[in-house]
Amino acid sequence: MSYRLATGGRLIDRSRPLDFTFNGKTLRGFAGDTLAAALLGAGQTLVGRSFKYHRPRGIVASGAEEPNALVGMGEGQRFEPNQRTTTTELFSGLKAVSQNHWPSLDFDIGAVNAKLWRFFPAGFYYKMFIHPRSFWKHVYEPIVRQSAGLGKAPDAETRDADRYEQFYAHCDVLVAGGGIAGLTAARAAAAEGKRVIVIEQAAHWGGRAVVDGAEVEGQPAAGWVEAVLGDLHANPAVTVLNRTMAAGVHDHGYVLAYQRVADHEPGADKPRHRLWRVRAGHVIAATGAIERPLSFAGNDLPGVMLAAAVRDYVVNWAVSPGKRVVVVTNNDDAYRTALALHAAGVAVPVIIDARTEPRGALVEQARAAGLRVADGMAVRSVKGGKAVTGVELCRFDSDGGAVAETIACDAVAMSGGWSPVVHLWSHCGGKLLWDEAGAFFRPDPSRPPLGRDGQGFVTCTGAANGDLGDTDAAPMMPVWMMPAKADYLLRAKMWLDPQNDVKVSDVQLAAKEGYASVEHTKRYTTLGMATDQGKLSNINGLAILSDALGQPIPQTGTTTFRPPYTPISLGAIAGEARGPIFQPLRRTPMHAWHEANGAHWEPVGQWRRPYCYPRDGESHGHAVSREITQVRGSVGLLDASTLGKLLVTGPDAAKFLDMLYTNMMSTLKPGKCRYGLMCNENGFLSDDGVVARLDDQTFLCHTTSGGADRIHAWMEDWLQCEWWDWKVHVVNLTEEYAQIAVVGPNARKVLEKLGGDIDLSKEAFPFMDWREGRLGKFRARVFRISFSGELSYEIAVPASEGQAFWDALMQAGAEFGMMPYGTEALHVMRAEKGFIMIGDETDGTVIPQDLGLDWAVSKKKPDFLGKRGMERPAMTSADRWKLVGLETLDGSVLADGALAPLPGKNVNGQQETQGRVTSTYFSPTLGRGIAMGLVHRGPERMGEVIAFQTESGGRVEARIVDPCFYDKAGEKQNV
Amino acid sequence: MLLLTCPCCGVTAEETEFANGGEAHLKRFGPGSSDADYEAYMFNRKNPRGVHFERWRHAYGCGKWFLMARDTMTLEVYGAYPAQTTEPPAEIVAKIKARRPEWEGYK
Amino acid sequence: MSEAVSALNGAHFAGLVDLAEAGLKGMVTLRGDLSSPALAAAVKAATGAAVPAVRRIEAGASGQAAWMSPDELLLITPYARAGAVVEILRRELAGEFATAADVSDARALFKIRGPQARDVLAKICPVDFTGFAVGELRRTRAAQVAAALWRESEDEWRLVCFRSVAQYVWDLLATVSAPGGEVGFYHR
Amino acid sequence: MKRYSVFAIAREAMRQHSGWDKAWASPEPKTHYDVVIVGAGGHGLATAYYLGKNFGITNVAIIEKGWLGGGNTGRNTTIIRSNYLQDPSAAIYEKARSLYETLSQDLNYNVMFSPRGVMMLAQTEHEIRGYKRTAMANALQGVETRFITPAEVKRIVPIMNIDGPRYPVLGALWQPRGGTARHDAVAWGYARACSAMGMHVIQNCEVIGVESVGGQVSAVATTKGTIGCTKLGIVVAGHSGHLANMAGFRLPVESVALQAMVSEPIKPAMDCVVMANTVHGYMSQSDKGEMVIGGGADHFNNYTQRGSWMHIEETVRALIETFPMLSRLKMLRQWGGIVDMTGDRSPIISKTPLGNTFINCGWGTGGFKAIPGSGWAMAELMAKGASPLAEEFSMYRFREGRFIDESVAAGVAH
Ligand SMILES: Cc1cc2nc3c(=O)[nH]c(=O)nc-3n(C[C@H](O)[C@H](O)[C@H](O)COP(=O)(O)OP(=O)(O)OC[C@H]3O[C@@H](n4cnc5c(N)ncnc54)[C@H](O)[C@@H]3O)c2cc1C
Ligand SMILES: NC(=O)c1ccc[n+]([C@@H]2O[C@H](COP(=O)([O-])OP(=O)(O)OC[C@H]3O[C@@H](n4cnc5c(N)ncnc54)[C@H](O)[C@@H]3O)[C@@H](O)[C@H]2O)c1
Ligand SMILES: Cc1cc2nc3c(=O)[nH]c(=O)nc-3n(C[C@H](O)[C@H](O)[C@H](O)COP(=O)(O)O)c2cc1C
Ligand SMILES: [Zn+2]
Repeated sequence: MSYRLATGGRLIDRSRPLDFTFNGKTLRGFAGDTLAAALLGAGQTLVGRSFKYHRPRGIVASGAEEPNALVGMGEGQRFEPNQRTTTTELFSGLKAVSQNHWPSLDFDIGAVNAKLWRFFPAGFYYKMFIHPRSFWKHVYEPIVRQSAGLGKAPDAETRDADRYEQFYAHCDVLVAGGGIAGLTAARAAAAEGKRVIVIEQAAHWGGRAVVDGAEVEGQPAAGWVEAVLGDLHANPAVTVLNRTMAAGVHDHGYVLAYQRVADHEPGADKPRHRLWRVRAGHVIAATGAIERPLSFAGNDLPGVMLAAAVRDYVVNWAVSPGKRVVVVTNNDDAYRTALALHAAGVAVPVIIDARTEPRGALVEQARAAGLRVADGMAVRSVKGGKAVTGVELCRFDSDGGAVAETIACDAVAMSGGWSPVVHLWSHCGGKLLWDEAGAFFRPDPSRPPLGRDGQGFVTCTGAANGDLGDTDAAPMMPVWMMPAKADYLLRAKMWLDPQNDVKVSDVQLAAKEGYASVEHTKRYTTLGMATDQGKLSNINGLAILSDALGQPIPQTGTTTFRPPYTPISLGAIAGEARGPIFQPLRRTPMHAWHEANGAHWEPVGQWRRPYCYPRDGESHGHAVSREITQVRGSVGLLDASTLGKLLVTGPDAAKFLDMLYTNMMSTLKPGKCRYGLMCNENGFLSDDGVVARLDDQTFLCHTTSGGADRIHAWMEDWLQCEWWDWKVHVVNLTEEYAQIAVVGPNARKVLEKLGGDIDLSKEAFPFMDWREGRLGKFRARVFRISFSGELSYEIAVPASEGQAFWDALMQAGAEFGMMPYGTEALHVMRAEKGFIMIGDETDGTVIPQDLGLDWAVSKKKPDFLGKRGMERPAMTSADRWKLVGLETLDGSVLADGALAPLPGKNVNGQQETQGRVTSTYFSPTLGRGIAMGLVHRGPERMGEVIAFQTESGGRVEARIVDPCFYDKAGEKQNV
Repeated sequence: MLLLTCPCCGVTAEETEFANGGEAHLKRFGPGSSDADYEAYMFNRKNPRGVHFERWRHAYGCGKWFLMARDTMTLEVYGAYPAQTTEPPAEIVAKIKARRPEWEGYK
Repeated sequence: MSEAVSALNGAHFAGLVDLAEAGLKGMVTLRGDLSSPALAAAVKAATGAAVPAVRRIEAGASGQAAWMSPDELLLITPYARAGAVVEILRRELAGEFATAADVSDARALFKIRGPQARDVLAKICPVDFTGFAVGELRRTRAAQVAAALWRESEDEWRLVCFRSVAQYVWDLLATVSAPGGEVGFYHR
Repeated sequence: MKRYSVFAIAREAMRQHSGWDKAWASPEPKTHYDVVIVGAGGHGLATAYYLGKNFGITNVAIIEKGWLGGGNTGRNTTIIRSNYLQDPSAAIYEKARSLYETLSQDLNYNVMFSPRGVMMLAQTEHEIRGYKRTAMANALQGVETRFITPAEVKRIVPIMNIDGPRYPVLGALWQPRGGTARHDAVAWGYARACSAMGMHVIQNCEVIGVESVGGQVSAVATTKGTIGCTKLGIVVAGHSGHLANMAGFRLPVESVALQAMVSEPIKPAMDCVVMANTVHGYMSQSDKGEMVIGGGADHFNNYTQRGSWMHIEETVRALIETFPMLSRLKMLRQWGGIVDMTGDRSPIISKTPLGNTFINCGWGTGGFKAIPGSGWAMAELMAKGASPLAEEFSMYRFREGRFIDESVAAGVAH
């Protein structure tokens, strides 16, 4: 069992014990511990269960590569599943629970899967559960789902208590990795006067060298690190960040760095994570190397750990994984672990070395220290259940049939060699070379990831570049399986991917079944798809695959390295954008008034517009009816500020608008307004609105609320890219004005009450004219236009005066019962008049002619945008569906989107149809349902009765009528 | 995440400040054009694997459109130039030729 | 006119930086040939400022002139003068192909003050602030909306956005300047 | 081909799984085939499969430049639904969905089709009307969908925040028999079945040229030599423009990167697929437990299989707003695929200007769900020269102005 050593531990502060809980049990660690170190120090070697077989799992590694030791952390608003204990800094009160077991970590029912392992080889799902058909969804899949998954889902109704943010930084050189290589690179770049950011994922600097007591430039690594860091900190052009991981290298030098600002001090008033979005001229990946496990039977038992991790625990945290630790290796580095354990007083009964007669300096040191080296030997099998009890040895070069010796121990430290961390090199397409001597992939300097100038923009250095620094070491010997000729039963107990339970036998089966591409093997077996993304398992797996296919490893190649390097919180990805600032909310100058006056909101793009203003106890439907009745009977106000207002001006403005609108704008007289349509080049309607000619060279074009920015960009596109010699300026004045529609028979009286210098009389200011002047004390531009069929003025005043103007209108209108109305009343009233609405009658497939708007499509103009498109056969066909009014015979309201079915079926067995409803409302004015729709040859069929679908699946009959239901003669608006 | 330099204002900014407008140097075919010309103008695209001439707008910056040559396989940017041109400038073509000898050229 | 109110009515907030909405400002969009002497004279007459170089803002006796685009300036004056500025420009540029439009009410202007200003702005703007000089201007993005910002003095910045998103930008700035979020990238 | 079953597993378990066959053969190419299909993605393989199954045409090679299923078929978010608005779309997607129902049995390969339901949230009035319109259309098209209330939404997906302050959920279009399938298994199952019919699935073989005689295709040049064919089917998704170029024509198609990501796995939290189009995000939970999340498409031509980061941010923001519990989950992996977008965002299954050459492309962000139906129609088109399901998806529809636009109303293309 693991335990805390009495002395040592370079990172812990024994004077600051910290209490934490694991599965409810209170344990004690020290300041400076990781959670993993604290668990091991407290003797907790069993920390979780594996994915598929629910096998007992212990801590394997000491850093980001850890596959097993994941826990649920925190509670309530701070609960987080799958937290990696090896990178979690201990704090007082930390609460952790183990995962993926029921009912308990020690006794897990799911572990029967492990007993049935023979029935669950790679890909077994694809071969099973095929019959009976419905069983997959209802019986098998629920079981598969329940037993898979790892951590518990956070509670759905609680909200994350933490905040997150992001930061944009720019630099010449970004150095990822704070080991000797990274610090050296940062120092060099800084010396050249570069702007440098150097980041280290861990809390501590120095990487491996400080643990291993190496010397750098003639001084102990720790001192060197401190000195270099001091210099870097002092340099204003250098930014030094620990607890910050380079998560992904993206195109053109964009690097995401994930800073864990406050994970180690939860509750602090700080952002929990900060996502750095760094734009770097060059990226130096000094990300070190990761040790590989060895594949021997039982290598997944709690207590079997990476040799360097064991060393980390001993040196950094004064924790030993056991009292008797067997070391097994194929290289010299693991001898450092043996020596470190020995120095700490831990028994190392044997160093099992697959090599015959290894002789490096470290080997000699170990021998000199009296440690036994069993060379040419292998671990045949690890004994134990939830903990290691011993190892069986056999000849490395055997099939493992004969057990040479059994050695009692409670932990195993293994090393299969090292693999450079080439992720950051690879994210953007950097290619790799196979290094025979080290048996690893390293960056191929001739094929780097290319930046925007076509040059390589990532460099690897140090161990990440394959420079492991052990110059006087004996050569390592590639070992992909132990013993070399292990039989099936052993291979079926050799774990490659301990989290996802992928074994050597699984990869071999995949190869046998033809899943020969490494990508197929990965997907068939799930090798490397777990939360550690195969940091430990991938190289071993593809070596096994290569062997099974009888091809060299480089021919097999690797799977694709994808960001992030280790998982990053979704909270950090969303950053500050949540709640009120999740998305911009656009507000008109009267927004606050609407809010205060009970508006029920409707999102319109990023705006929010009042749908209606329900009063106490009133339903939305009632409110809408009340608003309409008031407008039709007296007067009402609409906030129309969201409408687009584009100033189009210049000598060629008229010519330009003739190209943009389907109708003729050049003939419009100053002082007048005209309704216009815009189409895209396919001929489909894209926007509509009223154009006012301000003077000879100047037009004010109104667009729909959603259209303002789109149409502005559309205009600029044509002016800049097609007709660049035309003299036209466009200025977007949408937000300059608050625009208010004063609508109803009493509209004129209300405005006249305000006073001012505009003659509002019918004669002086006829329909479709506009005037500029003063209304009361307000500077106003008044348009006599109507979307409701009533006497109506739309008035633009400077936005800053919008609220005051609104107030003045409310006050002036009080005697007429003045009230605001919302978008729904607007819609119903326009439908009563048979006016189309972009987005209702149009949907991107409708041309003006479909809507009976032929009158607004110029026959005279030789060209306008959309004209060519409208000439295509499908557009001119007499069989198009065209706009009509629809009146149900029973007065009911037609359903939204209802179609008019025909008896027959088409070739694909679908019911034929002859029309559809585009807008449908209850009209309080007429006391019945009214609708508009597109009907096959509709206008030719006036008076005909056709049936439409109802919501409940029935049919209702409706008569085809003129779309104008109200005041067809226009007597109400032209007063 | 591209990093682009706007030739109109000189700002080098990330992709999020720009908007792409598709293939450059399309010749508009309006009323009176043949079906084939109109179809080609409206829909058919080179969509090349390799050198691509395209339109960009500095939407969150100076608002101007410009044209750019970029490689769709490597994302290398060969250069940007004004929108008010009907074919790529010679120096950009030369630069691409130098970088991509196998490129068949601008047609 | 006394009833005119700016988008946030001069709001204030103190966090990592001092935030203030600048209140009503006169702003005029001027489009035209920025290299023409007539335009230079008009800008001078309207604001006293020279035509700014690309991505610069110039101050004059009665206003500032900010470069927005190769054919566009934004002139900033006291609110009450905006109408007059438009008149001057129209008069001076009569016969030229140029456009002046009052946009005072279409925008909101924020002051961001303090040594950590760049550290706060860099949380929401994808801008390299190293070497960003006093008098320099950049149109960019503030999180999800368009904005223009310039450096008024060493520790003082201005940010303009559209009026409709003033509250959003305000909430955004206030959120990212909350204490505890010190970055120390620009300001150590 | 040895059949897969629980008994086969039991038998093999007793003999160390030594008796399994190769799922598919890896033959050397012959000099000529009746039909060559370029692209061993889902659509290419399904085309071949139905050529054999429905028309007895088995002298077929499926030529794949990489590993089969490694294109978009192997990297999509696996959403299967057929609640499309336009008749031609609803017809082919519903055909596909109904074939998915029995695909595991048909192929004797468990593709894990899981009709767990697909929910498309309505968060604006406009979306409500759009989805109601779709529901009405579906009722006549034989597609089972329903517009459901916010309360039903919450009952089906308890982890959703339906009262989001910004875009409260106002209802949803619900297709109870939409769902997901195991994407890789679809490609593998078809490949195995094709191989069993004697077809050649040729991997690591790139088509680099198309040869013709008298306006009719005669062969394809490949990295493994020239391979003759009587008929050619081009089914290469993002690379369609490139292949069309080889065959001498242009397509109304552009290739852009579309991204996806997965979270770390958690215990089951959500059983159905949710799509939220107003805020741009969609998500389901796989059987392994990870949240499978779809991101947005880039707006520029791109063949790198890497997309721009901002789309991931946009999607994650949207999903946290909809599912607040996601905030404390972690993103495990992100990736991209190259999707082929047409002018109206609907696919192309069509004859081409080159004789005896057919193209199936333009599935863009949403063709996984169509695989069986598309293969069925394409096979019919190639075998008989016409297919009712493919009729409206001709590449010539753009010229004529007969778009099949699914993005109208509140609909989405994928
Ligand atoms: C991120 C993402 C998410 C998606 N989500 C969904 C979803 O949820 N639901 C849905 O229905 N759809 C989705 N899609 C779309 C779906 O994946 C595709 O429409 C579908 O997989 C296309 O299948 P395919 O067979 O046509 O193409 P692919 O699977 O891409 O196959 C084409 C094959 O052609 C090969 N090829 C190309 N060029 C050559 C050549 N010259 N010679 C030989 N072979 C060649 C390629 O290597 C590839 O294997 C998504 C796509 C992506 C990228
Ligand atoms: N003997 C061996 O086999 C062996 C193996 C490896 C290293 N070494 C020794 O280690 C030293 C090599 O130094 P080095 O600096 O190249 O490697 P290193 O392992 O010492 O340092 C790499 C650093 O990068 C950090 N890192 C990794 N990925 C990161 C990411 N995505 N973002 C941020 N930080 C990240 C790690 O936490 C680590 O601190 C030498 O002393 C060498 O001799 C020896
Ligand atoms: C539905 C689905 C689920 C996935 N689940 C995982 C997963 O659990 N773990 C993982 O590492 N990758 C997962 N992936 C991503 C793949 O590893 C891979 O990134 C993707 O198929 C694209 O291939 P590439 O990255 O090799 O280019 C998943 C992909 C899909 C389409
Ligand atoms: Zn610019």
